[in-house]
Amino acid sequence: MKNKLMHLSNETMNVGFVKKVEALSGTSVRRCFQCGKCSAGCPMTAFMEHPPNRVVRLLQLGQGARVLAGRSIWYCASCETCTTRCPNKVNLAAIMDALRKLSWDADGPSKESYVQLANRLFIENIRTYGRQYELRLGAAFNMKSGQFLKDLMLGPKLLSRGKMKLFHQKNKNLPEIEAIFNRIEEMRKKGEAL
Amino acid sequence: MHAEKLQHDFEPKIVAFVCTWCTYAGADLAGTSRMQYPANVRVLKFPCTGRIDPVFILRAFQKGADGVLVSGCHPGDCHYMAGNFHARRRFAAFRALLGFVGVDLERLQFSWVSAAEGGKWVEVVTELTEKVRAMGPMKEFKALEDEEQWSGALNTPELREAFESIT
Amino acid sequence: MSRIGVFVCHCGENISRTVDVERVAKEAGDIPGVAFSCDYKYMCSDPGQNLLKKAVADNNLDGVLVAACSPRMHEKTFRKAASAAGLNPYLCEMGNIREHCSWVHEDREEATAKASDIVKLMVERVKKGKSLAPITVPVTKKALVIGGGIAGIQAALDIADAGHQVVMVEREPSIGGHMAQLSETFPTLDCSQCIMTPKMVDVANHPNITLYTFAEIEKVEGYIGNFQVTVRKKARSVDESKCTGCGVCMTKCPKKKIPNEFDQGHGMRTAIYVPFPQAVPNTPVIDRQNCTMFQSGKCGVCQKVCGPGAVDFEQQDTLIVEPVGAIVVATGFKLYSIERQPEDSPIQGYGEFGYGTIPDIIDGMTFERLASASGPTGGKILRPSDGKEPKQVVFIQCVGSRAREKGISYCSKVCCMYTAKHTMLYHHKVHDGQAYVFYMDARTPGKGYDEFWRRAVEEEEAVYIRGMVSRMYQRGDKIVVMGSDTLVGVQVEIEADLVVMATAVQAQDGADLLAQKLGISYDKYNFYSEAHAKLKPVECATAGIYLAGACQGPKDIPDTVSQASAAAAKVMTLFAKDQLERDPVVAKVNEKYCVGCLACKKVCPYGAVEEREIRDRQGNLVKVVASVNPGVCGGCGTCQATCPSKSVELDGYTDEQIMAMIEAL
Amino acid sequence: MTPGKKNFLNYSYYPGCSLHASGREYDISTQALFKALNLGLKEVPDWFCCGATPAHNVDELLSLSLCAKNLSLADQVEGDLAVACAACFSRLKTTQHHLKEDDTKRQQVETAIAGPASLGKPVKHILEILARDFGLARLEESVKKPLLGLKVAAYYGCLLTRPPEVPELDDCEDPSIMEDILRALGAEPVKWSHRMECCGANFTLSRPGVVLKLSNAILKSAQEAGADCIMVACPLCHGNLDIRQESINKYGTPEGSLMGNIFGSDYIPGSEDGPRREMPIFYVTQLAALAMGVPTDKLGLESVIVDPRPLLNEKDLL
Amino acid sequence: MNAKAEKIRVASIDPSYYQAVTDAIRTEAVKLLSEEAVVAVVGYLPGRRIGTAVPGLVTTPEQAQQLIFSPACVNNLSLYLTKAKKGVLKKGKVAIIAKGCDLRALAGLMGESQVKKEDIYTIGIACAGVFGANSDRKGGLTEASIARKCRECTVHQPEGVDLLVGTLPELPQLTALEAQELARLEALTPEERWAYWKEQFSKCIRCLACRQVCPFCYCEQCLCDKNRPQALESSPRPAGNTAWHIVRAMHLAGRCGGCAECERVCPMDIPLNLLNRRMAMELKELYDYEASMVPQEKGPLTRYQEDDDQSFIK
Repeated sequence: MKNKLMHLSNETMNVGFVKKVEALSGTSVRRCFQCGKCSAGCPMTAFMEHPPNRVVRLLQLGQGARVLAGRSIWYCASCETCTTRCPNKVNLAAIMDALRKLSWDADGPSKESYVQLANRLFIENIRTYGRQYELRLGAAFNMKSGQFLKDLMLGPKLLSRGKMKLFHQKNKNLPEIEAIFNRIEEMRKKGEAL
Repeated sequence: MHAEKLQHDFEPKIVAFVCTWCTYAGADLAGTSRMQYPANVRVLKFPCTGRIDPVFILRAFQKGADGVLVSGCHPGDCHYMAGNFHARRRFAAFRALLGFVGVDLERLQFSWVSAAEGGKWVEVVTELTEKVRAMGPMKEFKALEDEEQWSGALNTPELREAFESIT
Repeated sequence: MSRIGVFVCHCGENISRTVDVERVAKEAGDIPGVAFSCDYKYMCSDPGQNLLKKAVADNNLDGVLVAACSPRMHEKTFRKAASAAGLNPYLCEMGNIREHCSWVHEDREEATAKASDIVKLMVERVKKGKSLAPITVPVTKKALVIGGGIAGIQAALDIADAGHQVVMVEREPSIGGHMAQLSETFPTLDCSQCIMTPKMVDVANHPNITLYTFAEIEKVEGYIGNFQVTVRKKARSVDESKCTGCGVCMTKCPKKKIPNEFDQGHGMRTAIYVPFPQAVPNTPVIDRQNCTMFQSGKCGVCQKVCGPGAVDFEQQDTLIVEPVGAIVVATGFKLYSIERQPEDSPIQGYGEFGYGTIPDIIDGMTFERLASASGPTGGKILRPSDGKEPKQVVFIQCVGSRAREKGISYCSKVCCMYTAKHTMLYHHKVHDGQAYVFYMDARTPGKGYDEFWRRAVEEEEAVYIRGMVSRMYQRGDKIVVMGSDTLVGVQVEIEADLVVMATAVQAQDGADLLAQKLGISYDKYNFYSEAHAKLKPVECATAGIYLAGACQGPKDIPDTVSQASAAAAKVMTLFAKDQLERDPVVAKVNEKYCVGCLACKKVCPYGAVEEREIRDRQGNLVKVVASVNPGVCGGCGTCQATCPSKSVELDGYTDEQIMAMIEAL
Repeated sequence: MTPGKKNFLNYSYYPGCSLHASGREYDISTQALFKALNLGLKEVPDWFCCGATPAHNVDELLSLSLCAKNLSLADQVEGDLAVACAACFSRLKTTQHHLKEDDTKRQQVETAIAGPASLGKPVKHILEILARDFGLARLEESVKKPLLGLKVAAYYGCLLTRPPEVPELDDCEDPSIMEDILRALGAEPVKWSHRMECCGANFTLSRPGVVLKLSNAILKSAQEAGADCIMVACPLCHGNLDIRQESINKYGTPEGSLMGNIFGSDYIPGSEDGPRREMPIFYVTQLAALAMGVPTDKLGLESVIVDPRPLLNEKDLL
Repeated sequence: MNAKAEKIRVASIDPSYYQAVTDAIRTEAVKLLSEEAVVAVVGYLPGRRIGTAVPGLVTTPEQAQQLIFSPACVNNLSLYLTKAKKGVLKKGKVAIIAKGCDLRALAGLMGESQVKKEDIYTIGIACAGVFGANSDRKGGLTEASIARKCRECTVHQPEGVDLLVGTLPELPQLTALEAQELARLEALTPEERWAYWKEQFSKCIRCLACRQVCPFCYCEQCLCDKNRPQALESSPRPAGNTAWHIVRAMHLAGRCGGCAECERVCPMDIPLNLLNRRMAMELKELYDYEASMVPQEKGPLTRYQEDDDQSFIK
């Protein structure tokens, strides 16, 4: 995919996708002049097959599919270094957020999107418990991602030091949290929000 | 090929106040390019849109214009650096005022037409002419003029009463 | 009753094909005040013009309307003809029945009606027209050049060589500017001082040039041809008329450890000093902030050792008034600094590069001094922190430039070239060293420029890395440079001994204040604005003031010199006549009715409106009115549209003329 | 509490999920420190998760709505909102910033939380409260047991200062607030290079291998700079640097590689040597409370994985 | 007069407030005149009928004892520094009594170089409001008698004055009638608005009282009096009337301080301040400009910004 010939035409450039990314992230990809400062400072560049600047470049060319096919977006740590240093005020961290959302909405989970899986579970936790319940979060993630032994050694350590609780705390605002989730879903259904 | 000449019931009178450096030159370009547009427009040349006094627009309406166009250089292109910037504020205010006293602002068009935009000149003039043609004559100010002329007839009870009270 | 002549042109068939010119001429004859009307095949031809002249004479006409092509085409032609016939040229107008009528309409009836209307309108305009005489303004044939860098020097020498007097004002103790600091120049690598110092000496020796160094512009009054400039000559503490430039004072001065500005703070100087050995004038100046005598009253060694007795601790600033006719502004640039700036400053520093706290991260000008044979290291490339020869040098382009987020979005234009030059100089001096260049684009338009850059890459073995540096930090005695190569798509880390940043070119400090004194406009970066980006690139919108060099925008030496000579040519054009003549379409104030609200002054784009006091015979103030300086007025008429009582009027476009045209609609 | 007393400051308090779980010692020491400094701290009743990085990674609107709701809960308690966790701090501040700038978003959020977004309350990180509200001078005066001889690497991580327009805490590239506090406490901040590099907190669950690599670089840099320990102001940074330190120390070794293969996903083999010496990781509040003379059993020192007590004993600070 | 009963019936301003302001004005005026700090004080004197006041110029401490402040002090005194009484300023410094709305006019005049700040001494009044044009003045200032402009006044408390007198009494919340009327007109179609204004302007008798009373109509020759060229007809007929009021509103745009004196003096009750209010609203909306109580260098129509709104320009 990476080195495949790129046919450029109005049909193959998916401008609609880029517009969506821009709307979600509130930032323009056209501003980027490819200095590469984002990639230079990114702690995760080594893990990505498209370094951050190339992600923007591909978007400039309307090649959203190439971006989503790769793992780059799932390896962004949201550390905001790119956004902070960009000479053109391109909010790359927000672009990454937008790409992850669009990818997940369109394609669901994949091996590369473990992070998103963890994120989803994290959010599910909020909906169920109000606050994070780390034992369940860890366990559920390992189950769903099929890595049953991951971080197994840490569990007893944390439990013994009171850093992980076996039971969760009850939160009085749970109905309100549920309502927020529902209202957002409602708005999306009505097309009032992206 | 000549376009079929349409006959219209009403030919509006359009007055254009333009600056000499941009829009007048743009209209010249439309001419040298042999573009076609309705013959309703009468152009008055000014050095700059900054010179155009709102009173002129008012006067033009009073004197029978059905539509008025004010056009000058794009912001930043003013031959006099800032004349059009001042004009922009002046006309923004004047437009609001006319709107408030009930003038239909569709009859008053402002535009930036550069010396290179012969096409835009044609477009602006054509559009305004067609729009005003569809709206019909500008009756408001003409009606005021007409009301000034008292025929001498004592055709209302008030007039009669007033007349009799004098005599 | 007026006696207007109307001449309707056929323009071959260009007009007559769609406009019934005969009918137009006939209808024109029926307009009250029209004494003569006719049509003719080619009005602009000699017979046509003769027809006009004859008609004026025969019919005793007092105004002429030529209904033909656009006035932008032939207004001058017909006004000249009218003038030859004894009419005031401003009583001749044109009605545009070609570009605005015959060429854009096809229906003969409509076009003819419109042409008649145009004639009718324009006749009213001619009726209300006034005779106008060209405005003449006397010209003082002496020019002021502000700034003594290469731009100012070139402009001053050109004007002076043409035989005119020049006053040059330089803020620093010596002329020479930034070019005197450079080691070698691209693309020929000739020694900057070798070509610069002769010119500096020429300025000092030129009989037509008066040089004020260590001086600043205090005040500028007046207008084109007639400026009054007040120059503040700062107290030098050394009498220039007595000083022989022997330099004994400097050798004896006990304060020897003051960072030398000329060497970017890397060399040392004394408290009484000349900035550099070839300084012009070669007269020292006392840096009062650092002089023991001024700070504590004890010392005075320089005075004691000065044979001619030139040292004068009591010297005061002096103000000199110079009448000049034209001003060339050549104040140059300063370099952007990556240091931390106040939070509200529009320009921000580079925290990711350590805000200038890492000693071996230097800017390009410092590198010039390190590479210069007359510099603090005698031309050896030695890094500031420990004086060692750096073996790995990283150059970074576009530091500050093209960085919207730091507040500057423009390209500084010279950095690509001088960075390439730096890599060469480095390679020539440190044979076993390696130069790396982080660049975003290599911009090399210019004669021999791209070849020069390619030479740096191909022959001088500089490694160019296309990408920007994200962060730099000190690790041991190395500087870790974290960059990326966007062409490969990998991160790059270099442990550098020295980093040279090509920092942005910015307008000089105080450029905005000088602009306010001069009444010229400047952009948001404080670069001075030219009157027209393409056609008036050296003129300011304010008449009589011209721009040269980097004060208008980043520029290299050849461009600077070209612009300086162009500015000089503009000055010479102005000085070629004793009187300045200009179009009389200017505003005039009716002082009887003006109440001095000065709205006109507020809107005037030219600053042509002044306040004028009207006094009675006893000298009591009657009132203050606005007054338009015809030498400065540009003729836009914004003042008239703004004046509530219409007490200011633009000649050639009076309310009376315009109202008459509207009435005739 | 004595509300009438001069200079008495009251805060509402949003601890965040971690402080009630893996970062409990941060909570314990924060409470102890505020008490010692005579600062009021009242927990927002029934606050819930801010959504942290996962929420905005998945769904920005949800993230903003959760924070907005929490902000309006915080309005019930008097005083500026004190936040200890850098992630919560960043999310709450980002929400205020975005909703102030963007009317459309604000309207959407207000629909989601069925009420007005409350954006007026100042949200302050503990660091800000110590260095600005309480003040460095007063902090220095209040020290009972200066942390003399303790060389500390102050670790900021990502979210305390980035992106520049949101946290308004300090310079985004060259902050000094943590070092200033350390100096006030009598400790010696070391100059080091990785104080603002990312620890990879976002991957702690999903890709521990990433965390190992990034955190390794941080620990290594601190150790090279001669630090005895690291000070953090975020439970997530702490979690990575402390809980995973044992694995990090094995990073790059055959043992570590084997562990990675069994227990972690995508282990990236590296050649870097992990730091061999254990580095205790302190919360800013632990060190501050220690300097204020809070009894050592109230600092939650026993809860951390890398036991700091040997170091403190060595420096005679216990 | 049964003040108590009156108070109970309608919310009204406590008369002791006016007495306090009057006393403060007198004390200051006497002091200024006896110390010769000023040559005259422009203020209000009691009118011949009870419950009225007239503008007056006092030059001695004795006369100064006559100065008053009451809800009948409707006039905008800044007028007296420009037109007929302009000569006074030449004799020396003059003190002037100014309500918030008058102060905006004074500030405007300073910005237009008609009055110099150093030539005058401003005594600002914390003003609770004044009587409307045709109101019943017997019962003190009540909701029924307060001027329409005062109902939505934003400048009760003057700023930047040399001396501030009076403490504002508690002010009742009043409905903003003028804003309501503006909103009503805005909601009409252009034809309906035209009909409304045509009716209003047709009443005009061109007495030019509006011009006479306006502090900003200080031109020595008004555009409407000019006949070469004649920009607008000067006789009181519909076309000329309409043009006159449009031109006047345009000339006041960005300058009017909102004292609404034009509307007060209009014998035909044309709601002239609506035009000025509408222009002020527009300029606030477009350029964030509001008439200020402190002088500004340039008004909204004598300056510009490069990124001004131009959505109306094609």
